[in-house]
Amino acid sequence: MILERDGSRDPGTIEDGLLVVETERFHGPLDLLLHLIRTQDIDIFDIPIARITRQFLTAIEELHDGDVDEAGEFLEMAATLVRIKARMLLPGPADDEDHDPRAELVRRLLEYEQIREIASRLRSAEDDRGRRFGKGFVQPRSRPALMDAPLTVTWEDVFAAALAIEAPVEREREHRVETRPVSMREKVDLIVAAVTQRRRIEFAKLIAPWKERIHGVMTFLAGLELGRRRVVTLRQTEPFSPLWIYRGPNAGIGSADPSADDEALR
Amino acid sequence: MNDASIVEAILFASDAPLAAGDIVRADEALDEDRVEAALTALRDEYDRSGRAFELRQVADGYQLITRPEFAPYLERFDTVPRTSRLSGPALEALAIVAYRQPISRVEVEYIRGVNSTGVIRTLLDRGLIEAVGRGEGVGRPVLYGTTGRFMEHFGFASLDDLPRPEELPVVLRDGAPLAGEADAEG
Amino acid sequence: MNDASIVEAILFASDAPLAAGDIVRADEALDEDRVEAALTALRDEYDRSGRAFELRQVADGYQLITRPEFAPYLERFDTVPRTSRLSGPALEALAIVAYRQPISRVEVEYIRGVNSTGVIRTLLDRGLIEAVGRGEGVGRPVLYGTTGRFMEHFGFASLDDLPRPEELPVVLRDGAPLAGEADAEG
Repeated sequence: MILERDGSRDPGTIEDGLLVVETERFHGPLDLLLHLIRTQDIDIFDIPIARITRQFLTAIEELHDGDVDEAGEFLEMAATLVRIKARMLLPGPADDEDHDPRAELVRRLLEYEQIREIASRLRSAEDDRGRRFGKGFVQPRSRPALMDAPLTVTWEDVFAAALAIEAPVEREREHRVETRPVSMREKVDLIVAAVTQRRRIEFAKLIAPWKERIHGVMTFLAGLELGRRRVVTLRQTEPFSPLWIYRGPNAGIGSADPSADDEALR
Repeated sequence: MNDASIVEAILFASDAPLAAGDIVRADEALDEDRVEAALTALRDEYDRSGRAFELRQVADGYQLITRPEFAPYLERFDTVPRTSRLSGPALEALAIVAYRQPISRVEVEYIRGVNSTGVIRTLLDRGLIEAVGRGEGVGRPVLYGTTGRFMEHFGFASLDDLPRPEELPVVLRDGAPLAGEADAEG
Repeated sequence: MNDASIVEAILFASDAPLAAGDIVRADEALDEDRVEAALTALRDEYDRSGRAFELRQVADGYQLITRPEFAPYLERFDTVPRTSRLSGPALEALAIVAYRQPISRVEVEYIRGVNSTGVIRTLLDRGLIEAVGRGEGVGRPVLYGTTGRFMEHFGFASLDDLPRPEELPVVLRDGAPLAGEADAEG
């Protein structure tokens, strides 16, 4: 998933008005978001969240073979974008200049962009340094009598080193977890089928059969999209209480035309 | 045996940069001023006599190092050891540690937006960063900072050689360099 | 770029002796005669200008090496370590030995995920750890533990005094299984 960015290739191409992005070329969700913003000359202080979210989701839908952890980071960002989008649609006391729901994201993007710039400066410094070579052969010397040498190490130093040690099993787990790709489409069908059968269903039930987070996020995103199209209605009485999905006023409309669905889901 | 010859012998036989304070240990007669004078004399002499190597200051030490114009010849030899380049993600994490040190892994991950356990491990193994203390808060996370090896890897004589945030094309709206308020809760 | 400079750069940066036949590879324009001429010129120049190093011919070829009369300075120099601190990797290895003793090198390597021969050597040289016995299994590996000097330096009366064991990562806790044992010794 994390491959070298290669400056000589343009990682995104415009096709049929949609931005097609190979997510493998990006170091993470921030990298991808920045790319979408910068290649389209978007004002970073006034990001069209709906458009960017759509493009971002399109890009990560192509995330089929990535490992789950990596996909999770992109999906987490997708959820953040959707949350911002939702918050911008809601009128409320928080909806003013100082509380632009996009502010924290913009701050992170700019900070990340700056880091990326610094990293590229470091790369040039590394290249310059790489053209200079130190002494190759060094004469063998007698071992220093370290036993008599002063030692200023404190126990805090040693203890800090102890705390930094990570469990070796984590590092050993190099095998990749193969997961079946999870598409929004399949989650849309799942939700539509469920509310057609019984008017309402609890969100938790829909995701219960899978333990991978990606199913939860994709189901949630599918629910939001269907909610936007009023195929379903989402209800939650209070924060953290169960989320219910109800059959909506537009249920049955549009799902008859799969191509329209695909279009809407891009 | 003059000072410059002794200093030259020591730099020549060392595989790592040495500070003037280290070099004085070679002989009781030496002190840091004399070592500094010898270093200056050597630097001038290498430049004047067209040596293929030069005396370079790195971090708080000195080392002999070939001049860059010889790189095309040297790259043809297997017996000339080369340092490997860092991956893009590792450079990104290293840039964050360099500018925000001391910083925890979780903070690095928040800024990058991705898990950074692997790259931090790589940077530690290569001696480019080290644990420098522990932070406040839950779990008292280990904080990392850059090392002398970091300076050497990039050929920096001091931290002032790092590009300054204000000279970068990208700045935050209020011009604040890398605001430190990032909460690391992700 | 004259021949002598190129040859000097290569001999300086190479970690093994090179024959004239090897050195010609540096540039298509070179041939063995020109390399030999450059070598002679360098040898004379080093002698005349009183360099602390010389061009020496050994069995496999040519090498730059400090002149024997500087050996006393280098030796003196060698007896004094460059730093009174321990490197990050050495601290890590010391922490592992302290909490998991007696422990073999292979087990330390399993926990750290990297080769630890060098750091264990350093800790032995520093007198902070010592061989305390031999383990079971293939090769009956040497087991290491901390020394009296270690206790004295950090001010512990007994190993039970090692502070805050409850904060340690699981792998360092007393009795936590060292899963590496089977692999390492099998």
